[in-house]
Amino acid sequence: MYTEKVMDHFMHPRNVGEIDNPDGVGQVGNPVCGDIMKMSLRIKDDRIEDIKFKTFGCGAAIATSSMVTELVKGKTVAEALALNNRMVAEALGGLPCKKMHCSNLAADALHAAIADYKEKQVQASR
Amino acid sequence: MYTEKVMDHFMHPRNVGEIDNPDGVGQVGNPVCGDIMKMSLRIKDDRIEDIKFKTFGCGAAIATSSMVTELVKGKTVAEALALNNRMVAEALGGLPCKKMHCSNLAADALHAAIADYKEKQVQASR
Amino acid sequence: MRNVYLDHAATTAVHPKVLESMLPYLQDKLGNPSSIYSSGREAKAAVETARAQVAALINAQPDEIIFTSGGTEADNLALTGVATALSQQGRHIITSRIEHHAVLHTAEELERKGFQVTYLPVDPDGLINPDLLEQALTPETIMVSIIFANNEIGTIEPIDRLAKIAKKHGVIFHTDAVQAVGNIPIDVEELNIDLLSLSGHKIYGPKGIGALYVRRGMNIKPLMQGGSQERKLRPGTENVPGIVGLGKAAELARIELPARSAHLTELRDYLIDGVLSSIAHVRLNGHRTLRLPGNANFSFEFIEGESLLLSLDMAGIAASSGSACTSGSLDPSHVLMAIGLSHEVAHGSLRLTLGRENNKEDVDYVLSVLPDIVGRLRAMSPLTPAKEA
Amino acid sequence: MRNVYLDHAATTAVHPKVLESMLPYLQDKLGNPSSIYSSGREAKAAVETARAQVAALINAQPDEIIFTSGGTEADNLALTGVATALSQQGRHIITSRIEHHAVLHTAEELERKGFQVTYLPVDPDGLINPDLLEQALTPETIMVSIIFANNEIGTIEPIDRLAKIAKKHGVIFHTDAVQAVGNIPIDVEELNIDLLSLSGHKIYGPKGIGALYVRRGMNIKPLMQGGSQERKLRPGTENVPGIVGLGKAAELARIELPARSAHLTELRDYLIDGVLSSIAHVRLNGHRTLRLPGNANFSFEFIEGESLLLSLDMAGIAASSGSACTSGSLDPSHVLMAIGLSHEVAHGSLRLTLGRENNKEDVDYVLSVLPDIVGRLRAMSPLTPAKEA
Ligand SMILES: Cc1ncc(COP(=O)(O)O)c(C=O)c1O
Ligand SMILES: Cc1ncc(COP(=O)(O)O)c(C=O)c1O
Repeated sequence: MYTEKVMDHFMHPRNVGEIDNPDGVGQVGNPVCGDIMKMSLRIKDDRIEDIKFKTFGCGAAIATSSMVTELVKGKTVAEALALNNRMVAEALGGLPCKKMHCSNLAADALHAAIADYKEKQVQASR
Repeated sequence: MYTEKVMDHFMHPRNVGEIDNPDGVGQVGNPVCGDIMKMSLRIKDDRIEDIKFKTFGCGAAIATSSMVTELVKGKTVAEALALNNRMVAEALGGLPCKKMHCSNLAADALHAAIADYKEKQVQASR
Repeated sequence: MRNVYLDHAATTAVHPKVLESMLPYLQDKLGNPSSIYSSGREAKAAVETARAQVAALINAQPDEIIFTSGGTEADNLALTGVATALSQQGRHIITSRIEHHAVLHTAEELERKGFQVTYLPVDPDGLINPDLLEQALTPETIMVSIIFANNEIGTIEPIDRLAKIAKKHGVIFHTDAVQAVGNIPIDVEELNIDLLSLSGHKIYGPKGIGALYVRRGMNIKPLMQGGSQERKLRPGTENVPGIVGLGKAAELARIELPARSAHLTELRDYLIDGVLSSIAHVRLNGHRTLRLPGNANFSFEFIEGESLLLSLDMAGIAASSGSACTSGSLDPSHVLMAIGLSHEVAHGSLRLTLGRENNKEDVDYVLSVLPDIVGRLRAMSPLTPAKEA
Repeated sequence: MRNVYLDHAATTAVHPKVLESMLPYLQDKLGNPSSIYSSGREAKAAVETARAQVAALINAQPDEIIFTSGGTEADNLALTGVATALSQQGRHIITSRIEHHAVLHTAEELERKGFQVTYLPVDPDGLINPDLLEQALTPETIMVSIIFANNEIGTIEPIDRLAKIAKKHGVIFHTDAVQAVGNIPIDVEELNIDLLSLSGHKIYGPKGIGALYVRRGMNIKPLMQGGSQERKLRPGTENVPGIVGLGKAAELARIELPARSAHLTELRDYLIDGVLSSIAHVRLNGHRTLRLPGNANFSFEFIEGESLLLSLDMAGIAASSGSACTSGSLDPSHVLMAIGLSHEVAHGSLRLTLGRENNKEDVDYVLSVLPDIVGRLRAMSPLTPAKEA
């Protein structure tokens, strides 16, 4: 059902956890649908210095979360914003059809965290 | 499907054929339904001295015809008239349900032959 | 006594390689294909392999194959499923007078539900005239269902021309190919077939499994409700061993088709020639050449089919008849009536259907016992003319 | 790695004796039971033996058993067949919210066809209150269909009381006993059951075969049209090996029932106690004692079922979940919702169903790996309270 890469990220997820005093936090999904993803970021000089996730959801949800953290760590905020869910699925060697829509939300969680970071910056600069 | 007795009468039918110059002949059934039975009789002193049959039909039709000839040979006309299809089936150790009505006409053929015999007697006595 | 099985149109023996393919799924491989753990995924993969094997036999795509419990269910699903889905577009269906009961009785049931059904007649050889189909089509027609090759008389219909006519008029074309599949080449693309029924146990596969080919994009409703197996068209836990067996049977049929067909055609012609030349008052039912490789169907005048079958059985020969007596109904086969036989002649029919295990010695054996059996029954029959008895 | 199969409610392995009984019919015994020659009659006799074996398991008469292609078809035949036959008498049907999809979706389809359906609720343990059935009955009610024991949470319904109420009101009573048959004693006479569905592959029999018990004299219409097999209630060439296998499975189930049930109950209680005592934030779904001998169903808070199944699979354990992610639908199991679980808790459900091959070591193995798996997933979950992670 899942590719080896998906299974690898599911069994050995990268960057699980929460960052203390994060620069941005984003959460998407809801328990009714069975998937919740939470990303927290530390950003320095417009780069993602650290990123961690927590996920409630199926194997695909956990693997996409893990993959997103790997893909964007060290990247600029702009580069991170360019990442979308389809690219995450591709990086994992593909996802089963029925998982493409329900569980592939990790890029959304990342974007939500970046939005939170930008909001905080605006507030701080006031 | 069939009892041993039915199969015996089917494979070794008694009294197959036609009597020359019979005292009575009866035929029942029709080709549309798939069964035709013809009985011919020689009667002497109100007794069935000889009886022969010809049958177009399934195994049950042939076996019941054969059994009827055995049951009534040597019997009086009155005794022969008392025979009915149910008794023939019983003498064969039973017939499958679906054969009870369509193929169990041998007693009817016998009765038709006896009716023919009586008619001929009435005409002869005129 | 020799035992000769000549009822392959009724059912065939499971091919040893088919059984071999099924055994693991009857023994230790027990996953439910809908489950996500390893054995479930393995079962799923086996089902998908079988789907591709069945598809390949008729040049379809794997996702166009829906597994059912047999030919009957495939026919019911095709007719009822399309009629229900398209009832807003029209309520007229065209079929033939020589369909298997699975199609015929389903069409009658649809009539009771308010559909109109035209039953095309056939000529004395059992062939449907494509012009009659052309004439029968109306703007209300939503579906045409014609048997590919008849199960009793073996006649192969001009499916290419019939399906082309349906296509020209934008009407769905279904064919009951239960007897044809595996015996003659079928290419659903080339033939413009939209739906096709097939059954495992007619092609040396297991009983209780069949398939409906459903062209992509077809609008069709399921017959049953339940789980979402088979793309929601056929609920119920998949019959994994049955499906795997059907797949293997389809693969073998595809590979062996030319050889099987040549072998059967040769035996069939030898049998037909032998019977016609050794027994008088006999007629061959069905078309002489446009017929299934393994099918021979005769009518023996003056005698009745069941007594013939019983006598053959005593001689170790398994066969079939269109006689009413064997079916438990009062009428002889509707197919034999449709080709214009009288009741008596229809009652005296005998179907001998050859299969891959049969050989020339089997046919010789039949030819050695049949004349005596027919003679014996004719001697007993009141219908036999005096000079023949 | 140890392999532990704990998904017997999804499908069971064919019992070796069942396979043994089927093999002759998959090898050389090839008759079609409708044929009159010897091998056909032999096949017919084998089918009738199986019919008696199935009947004996539920104290029915052999002629009250109709073979189908599985539990799904039996359910569809029961509901649609009775509704169609009795639609003149009334158009109201009562069922429950925790039926299998084969009943639930058929009921919904009947609603689309103009029937009214009442779906009885259940209490938090999954039990139906017979008083609610009494209240739901109207003069229009023609049929009640209640699952005997639920396939997800294992709760056994008070069928005796429910069926008695239906009988008192002269209403047909059907029960989907696919999970109950063979696991708990069932006597259709004593319980006043009119129709009962069962499936082969849930009782160590083959897939693709099931049966519907239909009380004598019942008015019911077939689902499919075709040949006149199964007293005209189920057309199609009989799946002889499947039927023979189901018969054997039923016989074994009847003989071994007390032993199987005792064995499973002991293992189940050991498993339930072990999980509840070693893992926090866990709830047992379904009634604690009125449950199938082999069923355990838990909800683990803060985690999702599919990730749990995947992790168990990596540890060699095959199980099932009511999580939406495994079914491909967006909603979690309707059964878990019906007993009042929140979406999160329903998503975190795990069903472990034991079978005859399982032993205490299997349960010990599960108990040894499950806490770590749950702990690991909880550590990853944003829903886990900080103090638990
Ligand atoms: C032409 C045709 N259609 C349909 C069927 C029904 O197939 P099954 O018996 O597998 O349901 C048969 C066989 O009996 C057949 O010969
Ligand atoms: C309670 C219940 N009813 C019906 C079914 C359907 O049975 P089958 O999959 O054999 O069609 C199942 C099993 O999936 C079940 O558990």
